[in-house]
Amino acid sequence: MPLSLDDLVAQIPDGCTLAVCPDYSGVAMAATRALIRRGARDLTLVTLPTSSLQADLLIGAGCLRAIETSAVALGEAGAGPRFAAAAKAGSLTIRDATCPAIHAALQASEKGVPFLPLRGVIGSDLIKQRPDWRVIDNPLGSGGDPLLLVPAIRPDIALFHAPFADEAGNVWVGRRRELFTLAHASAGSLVTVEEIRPGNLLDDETLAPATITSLYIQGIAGAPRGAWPLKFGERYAEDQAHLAEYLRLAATAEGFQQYLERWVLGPEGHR
Amino acid sequence: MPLSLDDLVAQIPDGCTLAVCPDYSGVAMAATRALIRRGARDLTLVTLPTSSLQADLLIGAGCLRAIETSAVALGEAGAGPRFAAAAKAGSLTIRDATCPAIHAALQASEKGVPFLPLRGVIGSDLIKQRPDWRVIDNPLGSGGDPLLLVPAIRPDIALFHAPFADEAGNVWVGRRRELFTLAHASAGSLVTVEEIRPGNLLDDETLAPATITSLYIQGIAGAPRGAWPLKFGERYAEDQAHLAEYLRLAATAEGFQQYLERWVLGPEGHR
Amino acid sequence: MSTLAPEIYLIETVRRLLDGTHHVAIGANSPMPAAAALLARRLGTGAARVSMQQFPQFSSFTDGGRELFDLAGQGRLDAFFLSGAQIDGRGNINLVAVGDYAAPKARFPGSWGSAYLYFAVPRVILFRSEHSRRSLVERVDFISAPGSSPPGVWRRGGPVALVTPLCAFAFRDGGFHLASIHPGHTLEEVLDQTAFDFARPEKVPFTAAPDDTTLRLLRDAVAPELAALYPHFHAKLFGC
Amino acid sequence: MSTLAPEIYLIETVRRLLDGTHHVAIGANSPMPAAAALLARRLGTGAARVSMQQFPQFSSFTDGGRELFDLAGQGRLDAFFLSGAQIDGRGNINLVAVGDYAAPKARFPGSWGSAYLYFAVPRVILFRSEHSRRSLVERVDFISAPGSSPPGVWRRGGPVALVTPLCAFAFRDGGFHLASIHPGHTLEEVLDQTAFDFARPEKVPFTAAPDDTTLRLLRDAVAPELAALYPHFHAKLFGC
Repeated sequence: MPLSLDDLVAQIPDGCTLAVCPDYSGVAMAATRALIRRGARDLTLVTLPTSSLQADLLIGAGCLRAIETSAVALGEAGAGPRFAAAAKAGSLTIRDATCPAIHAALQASEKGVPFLPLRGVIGSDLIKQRPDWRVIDNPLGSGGDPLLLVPAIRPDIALFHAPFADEAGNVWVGRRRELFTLAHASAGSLVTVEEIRPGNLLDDETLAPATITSLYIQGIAGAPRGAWPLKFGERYAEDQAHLAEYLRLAATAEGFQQYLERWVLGPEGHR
Repeated sequence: MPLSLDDLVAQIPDGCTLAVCPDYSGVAMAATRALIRRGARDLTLVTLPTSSLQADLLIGAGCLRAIETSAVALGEAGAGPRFAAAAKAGSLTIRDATCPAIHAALQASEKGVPFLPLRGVIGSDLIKQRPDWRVIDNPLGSGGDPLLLVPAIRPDIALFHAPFADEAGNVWVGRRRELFTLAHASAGSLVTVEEIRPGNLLDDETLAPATITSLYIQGIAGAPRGAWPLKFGERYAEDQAHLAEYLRLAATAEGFQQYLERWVLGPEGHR
Repeated sequence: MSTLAPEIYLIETVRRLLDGTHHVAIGANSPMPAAAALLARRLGTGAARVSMQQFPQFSSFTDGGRELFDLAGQGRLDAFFLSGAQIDGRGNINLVAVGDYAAPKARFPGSWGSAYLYFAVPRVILFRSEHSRRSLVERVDFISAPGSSPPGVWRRGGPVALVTPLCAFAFRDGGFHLASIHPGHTLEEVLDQTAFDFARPEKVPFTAAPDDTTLRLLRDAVAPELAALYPHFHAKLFGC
Repeated sequence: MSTLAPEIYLIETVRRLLDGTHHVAIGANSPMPAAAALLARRLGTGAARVSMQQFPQFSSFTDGGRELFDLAGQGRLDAFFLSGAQIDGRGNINLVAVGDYAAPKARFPGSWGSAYLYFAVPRVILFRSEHSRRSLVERVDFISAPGSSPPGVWRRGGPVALVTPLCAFAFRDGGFHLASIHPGHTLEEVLDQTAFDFARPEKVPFTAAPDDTTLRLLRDAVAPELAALYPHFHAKLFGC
């Protein structure tokens, strides 16, 4: 049942909408490097609701046509360097959002409804940049109550990293409940895990409640330390030296190419 | 920290909106008997999304002014007898709904939005009976796409039964995720539990994901076998003989009074 | 063939209605649909995944009571079963009340998830254990869920069939068509006991019995599964 | 009093702004707000519950990334901290870009949850670690979240104050009012480094230092907690 990383990312076709998650949820970095190696193109990346190195790498490597995000940030350093460079060059379609709007858009997809309403946001310039968002007068109000409607986002694929899966294809995600929404909202989910355990997680009433069932899972690959160089829950911390090196190199297009060749395309990329 | 049952239900004031759950979630039956003993009146009961004995008892005992529900059923026997009698007598305001509409109404409250849209339902006579529901033309469609909007329900109190709580006031509910929504959507939650455990459930990364945190919990009472005579997950089955006895007696108003006096108001009610 | 229990014909009828489905969900107190789905799964003809929330070994839901409705909304549920205190000739079902809604002659539990699932699930199979003019009516007193919808209304599915102890109807073009009569029953009986109009072929076939392979699988593989879920139904059907 | 580190004044200022709050949430990389909230909690003046998602011992969220936003929508969050690459005199914040949005001179990470939390949380405290004409501007280039809203727009709260290394502003009637200047700084400095107009009293007070009890609590009780969360900040403030 478990796939190789290459077979896993082969299920992410060029041009598809790919949904990912922030560092705290578990980022499938090893799979992201495999995706760059396979030369993915024209992806639309949706971050629930933000991203860091993963989005920046995919942008720098030219895999993305568009991104919908509430932030692409690397640590305290501010915006991801390739994200900022692409924004300035106008070479990437950026759909700026706000965190709860992306949660709402994926929950709308999870519930099979065309949109979810969201309070706040009225008067933000975000609305001017989002022709797909709609402000209506609250139909259940008594008039003069502007309300934002956020359309559903249905990603083709969700990609994330989790602590473990079982032989039946169920995936335990612990407190990272946003991954349930991500998996439900997406047509299929591809998951890398630290380990694959024997048996069936649903037979354990302590583990079952935090388990995304195989109904939503399209493929699983084992990837020990698969979130490196990012942190993974309480299991491992981020590799601060490596991220500092990334920030140093990715400040320029040439430096980013150097990083890519050494840490993604070269043998070290398979780490 | 744990309260007595009487002190727990003292926090359910006459006239309030009380939200409860189906048998599979864990019904606080011991607390419900205490609530009837304290003579609660004019409650509006919201069931997420259905109920059985709990609603029927509260109706028969005259505690309710109104009920919003998708079904009040007792086993294979059909409608709860006091529910059916009240419907025929017109002595209870019944807001008939459909299961996902009540889920949506409580999720709207959980998210702090005035409504959630719901697919389906168009052409159901439910809509004629629900002036609070609204059908609009999907504002994100291209016209001619009727869509139901279900307004948020914000209960004053949620009441349910759970396997265990900790000394810090956190409550473990396992797979019963609808109880998260119920607790989030309600102003406060009152919970009975089979046992209270030492320590803090949030310190255990295996138990924490299925734990409703104390932020939402207004009061906890210990009530071993607190769902009796209903089933409680895999912990105990329903008391079929008792439920058959209830159905037999509750077929008439006089029989129901007998049941009430013996099994709720009398010493057996404290069981 | 005369030795087959009537339930076997119901099971086989429903089993065939599940051809090509992947995920089938079944509500509480539904032994016959459960048997049909488990049989289809064993045969490999459909229902590769069977969800029955009340049985832990068949409950794959970990996101609470809303997950069934959410996944139906996502298009992840292929078939579901519904019934009605009243079912009418347009496929409308009534789970609420007989008579005036405000002062009903009879009151039933309520509409459950029908008003949503009837739209969201591609293949809804209606099953009614009582075939009478009281249950199969010309027009329901209350529409819990309508059998069909005007163009433009979002609707992924709806009723495909109505199965009763007497016969099986197919549902198409907004109405019922008599598809087969179970052995031991007659067209006259069906006409007599059905208050709604329905179409029928010149010669109505009898409901097909399962073939030997299917029957063997039902007895050898499905019966033991069923015994754990519905002991009474199993005992009645297969002996103790 | 001259021996107090400048950060102590910031902590005390923010601690007072949290008076009477119950639940305070603090984002990543926010040592000063964390110190202020933990101090308020110890003193019993506010912030009885402090949520910091990135620290397990302060993370009471078990419903995923949306729980913070959902509970804010429920009215269960009393105070939050926001900042902006640019903040203008109307309390508008910009976390997106400087210059033209389509071809910006500088691009920042994005608006995060600001466009929602600025409306949903009753008390939002703005904190900007750089007090300059570049950061405190007359008009932001992009409004991630507006400082105030027209009547009728749903809004439970908004900015109550802006705290910088130089001073503290209160926000009311849609604009900033200089509330106090931190010891060691002057009104001239504030006027010189602030590009937006603000109101001020005839005599601007210095920011109050914490009293002895508060200071003792900060050093004895809060400092050890802080050491576990923000070792660098702790070391800078209290020595190793």
